[in-house]
Amino acid sequence: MNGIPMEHGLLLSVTLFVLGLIGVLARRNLIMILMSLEVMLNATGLAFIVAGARWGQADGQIMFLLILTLAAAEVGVGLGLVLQIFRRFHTLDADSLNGMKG
Amino acid sequence: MKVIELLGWIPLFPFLGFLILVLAGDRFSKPLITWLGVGSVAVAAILVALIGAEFLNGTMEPYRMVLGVWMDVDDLSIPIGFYLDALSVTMLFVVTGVGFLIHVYSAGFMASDPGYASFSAYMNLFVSAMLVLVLADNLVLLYLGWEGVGLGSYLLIGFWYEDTNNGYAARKAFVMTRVGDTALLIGLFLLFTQLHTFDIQILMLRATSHWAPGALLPVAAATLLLGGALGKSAQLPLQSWLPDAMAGPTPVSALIHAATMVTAGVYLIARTNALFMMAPSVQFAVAVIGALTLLMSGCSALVQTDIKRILAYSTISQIGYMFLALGVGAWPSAIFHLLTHAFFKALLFLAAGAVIFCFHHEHNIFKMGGLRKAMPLAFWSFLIGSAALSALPFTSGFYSKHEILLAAFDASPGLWAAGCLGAIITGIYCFRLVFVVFFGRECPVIETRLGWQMSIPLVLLGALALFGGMLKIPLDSVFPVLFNNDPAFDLVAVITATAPLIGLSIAALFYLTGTFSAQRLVDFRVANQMRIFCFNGWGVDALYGALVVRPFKAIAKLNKNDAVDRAYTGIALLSRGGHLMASASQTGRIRWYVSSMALGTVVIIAIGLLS
Amino acid sequence: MILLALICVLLLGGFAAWFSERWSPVVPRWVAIITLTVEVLLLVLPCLAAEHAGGLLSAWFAHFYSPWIPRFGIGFHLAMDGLSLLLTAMTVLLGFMAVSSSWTEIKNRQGFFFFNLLTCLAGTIGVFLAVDLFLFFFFWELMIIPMYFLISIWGHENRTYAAIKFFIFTQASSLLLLLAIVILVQIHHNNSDTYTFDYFELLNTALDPDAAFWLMLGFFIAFTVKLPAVPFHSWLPDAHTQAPTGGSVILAGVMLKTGAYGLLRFVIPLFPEAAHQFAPFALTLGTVSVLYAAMMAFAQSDLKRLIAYTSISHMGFILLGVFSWNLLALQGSVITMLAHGISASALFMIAGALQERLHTREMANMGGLRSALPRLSALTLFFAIASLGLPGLGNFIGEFLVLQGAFSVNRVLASVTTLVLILAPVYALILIQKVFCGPSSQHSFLSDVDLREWVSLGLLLLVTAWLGLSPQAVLDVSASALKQEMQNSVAMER
Amino acid sequence: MVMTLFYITSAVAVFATVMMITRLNAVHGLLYLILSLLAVGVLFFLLGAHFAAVLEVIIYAGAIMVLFVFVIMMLNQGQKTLEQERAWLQPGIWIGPSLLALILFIEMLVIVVLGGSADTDHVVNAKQVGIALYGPYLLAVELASMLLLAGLVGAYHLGKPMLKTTTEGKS
Amino acid sequence: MNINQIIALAPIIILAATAVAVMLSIAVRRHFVLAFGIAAAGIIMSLWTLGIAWQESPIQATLLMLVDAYSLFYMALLLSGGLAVLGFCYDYFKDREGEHEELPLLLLTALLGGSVLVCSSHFATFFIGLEILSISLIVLIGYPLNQARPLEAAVKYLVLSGVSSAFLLMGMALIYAQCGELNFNGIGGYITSRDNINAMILSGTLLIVAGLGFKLSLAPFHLWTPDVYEGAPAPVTAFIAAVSKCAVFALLLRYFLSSYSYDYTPLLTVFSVIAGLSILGGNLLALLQNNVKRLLAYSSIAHMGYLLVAFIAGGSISSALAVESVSFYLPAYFITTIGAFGVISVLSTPQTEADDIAFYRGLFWRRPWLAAVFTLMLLSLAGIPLTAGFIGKFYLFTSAAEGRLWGLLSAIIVGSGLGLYYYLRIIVVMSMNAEAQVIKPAQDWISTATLAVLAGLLVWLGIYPSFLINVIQSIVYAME
Repeated sequence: MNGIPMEHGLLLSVTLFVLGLIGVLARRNLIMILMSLEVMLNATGLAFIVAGARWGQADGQIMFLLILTLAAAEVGVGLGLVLQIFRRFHTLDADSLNGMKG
Repeated sequence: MKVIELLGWIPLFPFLGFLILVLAGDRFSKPLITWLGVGSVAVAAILVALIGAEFLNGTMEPYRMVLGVWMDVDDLSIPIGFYLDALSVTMLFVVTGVGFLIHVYSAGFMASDPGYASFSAYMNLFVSAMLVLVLADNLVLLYLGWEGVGLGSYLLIGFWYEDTNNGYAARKAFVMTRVGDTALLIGLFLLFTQLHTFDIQILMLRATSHWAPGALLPVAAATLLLGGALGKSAQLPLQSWLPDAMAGPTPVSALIHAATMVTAGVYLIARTNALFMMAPSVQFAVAVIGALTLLMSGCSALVQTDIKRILAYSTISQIGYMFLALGVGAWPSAIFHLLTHAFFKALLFLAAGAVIFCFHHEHNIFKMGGLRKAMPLAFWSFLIGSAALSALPFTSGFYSKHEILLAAFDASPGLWAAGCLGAIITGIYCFRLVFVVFFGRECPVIETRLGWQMSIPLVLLGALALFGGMLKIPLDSVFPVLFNNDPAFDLVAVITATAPLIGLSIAALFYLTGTFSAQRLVDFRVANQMRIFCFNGWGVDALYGALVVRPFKAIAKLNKNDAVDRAYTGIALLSRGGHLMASASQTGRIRWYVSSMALGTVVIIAIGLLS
Repeated sequence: MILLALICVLLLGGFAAWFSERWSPVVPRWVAIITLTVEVLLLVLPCLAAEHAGGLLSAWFAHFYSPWIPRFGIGFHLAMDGLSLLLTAMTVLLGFMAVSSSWTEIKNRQGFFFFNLLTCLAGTIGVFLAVDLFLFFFFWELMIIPMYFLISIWGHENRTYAAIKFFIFTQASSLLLLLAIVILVQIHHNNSDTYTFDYFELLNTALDPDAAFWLMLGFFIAFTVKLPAVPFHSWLPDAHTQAPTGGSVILAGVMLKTGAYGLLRFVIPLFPEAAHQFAPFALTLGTVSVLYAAMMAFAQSDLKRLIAYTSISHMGFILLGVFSWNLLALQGSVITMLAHGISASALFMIAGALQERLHTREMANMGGLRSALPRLSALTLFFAIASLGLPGLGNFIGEFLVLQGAFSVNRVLASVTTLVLILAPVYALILIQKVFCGPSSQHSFLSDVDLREWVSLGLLLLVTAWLGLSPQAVLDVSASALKQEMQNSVAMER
Repeated sequence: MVMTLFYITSAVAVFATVMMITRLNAVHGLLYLILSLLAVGVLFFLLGAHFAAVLEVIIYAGAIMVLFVFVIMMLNQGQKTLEQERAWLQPGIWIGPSLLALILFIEMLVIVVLGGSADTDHVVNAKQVGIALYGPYLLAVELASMLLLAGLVGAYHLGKPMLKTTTEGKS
Repeated sequence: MNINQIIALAPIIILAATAVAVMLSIAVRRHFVLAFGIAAAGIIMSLWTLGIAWQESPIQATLLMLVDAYSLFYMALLLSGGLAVLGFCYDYFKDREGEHEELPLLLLTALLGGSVLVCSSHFATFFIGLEILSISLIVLIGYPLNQARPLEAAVKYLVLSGVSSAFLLMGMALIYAQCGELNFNGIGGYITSRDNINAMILSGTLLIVAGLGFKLSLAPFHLWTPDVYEGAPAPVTAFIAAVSKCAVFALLLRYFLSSYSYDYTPLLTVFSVIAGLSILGGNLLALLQNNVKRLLAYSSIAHMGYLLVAFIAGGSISSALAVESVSFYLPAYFITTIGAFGVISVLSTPQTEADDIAFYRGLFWRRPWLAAVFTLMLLSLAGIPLTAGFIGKFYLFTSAAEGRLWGLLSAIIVGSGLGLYYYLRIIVVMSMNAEAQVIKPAQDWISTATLAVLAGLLVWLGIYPSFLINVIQSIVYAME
């Protein structure tokens, strides 16, 4: 039906992955970090879909489903944590969370 | 049972005396201590007399007695064995005889000292060790005695331990002689490695049969043994401990540093004469060292003011004569001189001790004077001793020294000349001492009465010093007879005999009649510097200080905290630095942590792809 | 069984001492004494048995074997020959001394102290008896822990540093040992397809020269650190200085000997060719240790530190002796082990006695003690001259034999080593001088040696003199063992 | 046609993601993220994964993002936050992460290119997915439920209001 | 799914069911003891069913899971560890305010995740098990909501674990894209069928390694470790340090063995670098650390490095010995770590976490038994005889020497030398004299009993390791 080369799909996935990584590294706002993390996870999902499409198997999509589950669980827990953090520290600055070091 | 089988008891008695005294001495009363200390030596002396008589009257066959096994490993077998021949008999007489007299003397001299018990014990230890030394049939046992006398000497020099200087002198004596001992020990190793035995007689036989004369090995072995002898006998260049050793009580100086221990080196060389004859160059070196030493220390004795130091330098000088004798192959003469020297030097020391005793430990001769009348016994003893020492004709010293000098002339006129010069110098310092102390201005004497313990030995030794020259020791059975000369060279004999008289006259001109004044000589700058140079023992101590002692101390102090440890501290510091650096990476920041993960991933992928 | 009992009795005694603290702080020491007495009886028994069964002359006269970790062929294998008998006997003797010197010095937690002391002895005896390399290593490590506690709990002012340094040095080096053992076993496994850690099996492992060299080095470093030889010695002065007297006695008297024992028992028999190749270097190291440590000893002002450095110096002789590998040198090493163990322990006990009385180890603060402590000073003098190698005392026999043996192997090094005879009086007499001589000080109220000190030091004195005057008995006991070792490694001989 | 669509959508996804990570305002970022997710959903469709595409839109872009919206609104960050973000996002801060990411990207590029070329013209429809899901992957589904349970309980616990008496710990 | 498979999976099913049961019990009535009781009962039951599952093993339960002796062994380990941690948690939380009933539930799910991991033979279970574990752990770390540090730690763990999951998934995707298989054996088939090293598979595996490296806290993915260890409540730290790492490592080994990834030598190079860095870095970091929890965190980095050495050796020696070494080292490490953190947990009070080294001053004289147990644990970490750690180290040396990994061996030796220093420091501090401090009286019977059992095991394994060795050998035998 289509002729999208696998490597192009993978490259897109890698691009998104890397952009997500940049987001995690560069942003200090915890919510933005979580969002960037979602981008990374989503990118891996895309990679699985691309791979699944190459082999014509359902496994790729199932892996995507599992990633989706993970994303949901992680966002749930993560946002709960963000709320607690904001209540306690009154900031979302990831860098200010350095009470333990050394 | 023959008396000779009691040989093993000779060193044992003094040793038992030592043990008893050292273990329980401080609980005994003074007389008991005296009886134990003197008695044990006396028993030994009696045994020596009996055995000696039996031996000398017998066939004079060397007698060997093995008491037990000391060590027996592999091919190394060291028995506790004693060997009796004319040489050891002579030495036994000296050690026990003179030792006994000095013991008696010290019973008076040291009676009031609180440490009398330990003093007696140490003396006994010394005598016992010396007896082992002379009786040993193998070199290791000899070394045991050798070190034992060193220990005894250390203990006795430092006997008055409250004065730090005495401790220093004692340590100096021990360490310096140890330098020689070390050479001796290495020599022992060399001998055993090559000849596979320590037994002296077998060793000498094997040395002559296995080695060629003048070859490297005998030369090396003889050199090493010589090193040991130099240390113990205070010969150049290891002589400087002896004057300092005078810090000990005077009987100690008499016994150890005049009569017995310092002659151990002579005994060793005489004992191993076969080896030295295999190494003519070394033997010649012995003679040269003897000659040099006798001159140098004679000069030093000239300028000393401490009565005991004068005698100490004279001892060095006299042993120099013995070395000279050994070096020229006049073995019996060396031992003969050893014998007579033991008499007159012990006598001199004991007389000096009496003087010092009476002056309450005053040593400076220029603070004495005119003692001739106050202390006749001391004066006569001193006079006889000095005469013998400077070898005035018909004293004991004359016979022995005369033989040596004639033999030296045989070997080399140069050596003979040195010996004669030495004899002149000896005459000067001997009589300088006599004239200064016993003639001239009379000094107030504090205490002149000598107990019988001190008088009797003086008398007996005086007799020996005077007539000891008549003793004929049958040493020919021990030593190879090399030359057999009647005094053919009359001129030489005359010069040799008159040399001490010249010295005597010079001393008289300076110190008795006052014709010349030493003070005036000192006014010359060169002369004064020479005086100081000689006074300090030719700067040997200073040289050692600069070359060895001070560098060693400096390095030791510098390295007190151990440079090697610093290396480990370095490792510790390195780890600490690593820790601090690594710790700095733990910033506590999430984004930094993510970066490290990302970086790590990048790196491991790179490694994976590139490898 | 007796061999096992030798170890177990000490361990049980240790626990008993620990628990007996509940009743009274005095009980643990008596428990320790009783334990050691039992130990003596146990030690006499195998001798008698051996006498009965063919004499001490057969090389190995007692065995105990029980499988332990069959997966790797590891067995609980103990055996005793003359060498281990001598060292075990010395361990027990010095155990008494350690207890004696801790009698009044240890004032808190006596139970735990004696527990550590006895377990330390148990570990050491285990080391001397184990003939399974794994078991050997097990005990090797085991003896360190109680010693570590002895130093770190009951030590002096700088104990933490010293204890940690001691532990790290010995442990880090023993890792090399473990590694070498493992590799050796693997090579044996590759050759014969069986895993075994048994000493007797491994003796005949065929090794290629390179491997043998590196393995030998692993063993060598571990043992020379323990010995210790320069440059691995720097833990020892600290450990000795800071340890309580009992600890110093064990450390100097017994524990250092484990290193020497290891060299003798394992390094050369297992790797004769490599050891031969390595011998010049090892001999040099021995010489350097002897001289360097003697010089260091002279520089010290702390009494225990001085004695510690003399230990290093004496241990250098053992290195020299072992790597000379002839019967003379080996016998010399054995005697040195015993004689040094005794004289150094005695000196440490004296240092402890002085410290107990004066509360200082600094020699500058002493001086003139001879009038106050005449007996102690006489005893010190005796052990000082023993340690400077005076003939007639034990140390001389050892050093003499070592040097004589070494001389036939390497003249230059042996001669250079002999120079220590000059340095030894320098440090030994300065000790006497600084502590006992000089003007009488204000310490006149000090009490001289009491009965306990008399008995223990007197015993050591007798042993030292006996070793020096009649070493033949000891030489006979060790001879067969040493000959056995030499047969196992003919290649080491030239 | 499909190819063209693919590239255009890809461009949209990349653009949206770039915008998302650079927005100062979290809500703007979130909107871009949704855009990106939608674009990826389209890509899924193009790749023949219709079921996944639907889930992407409904769950990812729908449900999960709503959570973010909730939280952002709960925290109610205003103008102050914007300024803070501006202060945080100095241009320099991008350099390091971008470099790192660039290297990673290049590495991945190499890897993907080295992996060789392959086509992806397989449609895997929902039925196939369903069969696989409840066949061989049954356990995975069950485990996913446990994952969600853990997430649920966790979110519930973490969402609890703070206790009144708080101890600050030691920091 | 047939009945045999279900029986084989019974332990896991029971864990899941217990989790649900706890949830239901919470829904009905919040009761601290009840919740813990149910959880404990569930774990014990699960442990008991391991025996039943053993009869069915080895069995492939669908494509996703493989229940064999190996996985059952590790499951038993994890479950026992979980039980111990549950005990510590009980004492740790019983006096604290707040609602703690979710805690056993989350512990159960975490254990479930771990059990799935050790059974997994497929990327799906690999991934999902890991995530169940991670999500549970995030919440467990941040569980005490009234303190700052746990929250901070939880956030750190959340973000980093998210990133690492992303790496992991990317790696899996790459592998899948290349070989079309998600099953370990399938991947192994692909790898063995081709001679050349495939870049995509290699990099995929490397990304997986990065993801797992985070979980195992291997350098350079280790930076989170000390912070999380410090922040998390002590029992939870024990869980992270022991259970989670053990499960992940078991999985890593299983994956490498069944997918024949050992054939990819560049991987071993990478592992060597990681191992060396971890050993040196971990030990250096711990060197002067004054916080005991952080110190143990750093030491765990080093220990994972050691373990990795045995793992790397698997590339050149018989896999049997490598598995044996790892399988001995892990239980030894497991007991030790749980014990050490158990002691910290027992000493902690609701007011203070016992993590400052000053707190341990004189512990020997205040709480001798506790101090003795802690000393034992530290000695075991240092690898001193009489403890299981020594036998573990012995195994390590054996396999590394057999594999001729000289470089890594020297790293181990250097690292151990450094390690001794900081372990000893704690022991020294404990043996120092200290004025009596007011401390929590010993009333934590469950924890105390657990510690006693752990210490006993440690010594037993140290003196008589043959038992465990035999068990492990039978496992290895069963695997082949």
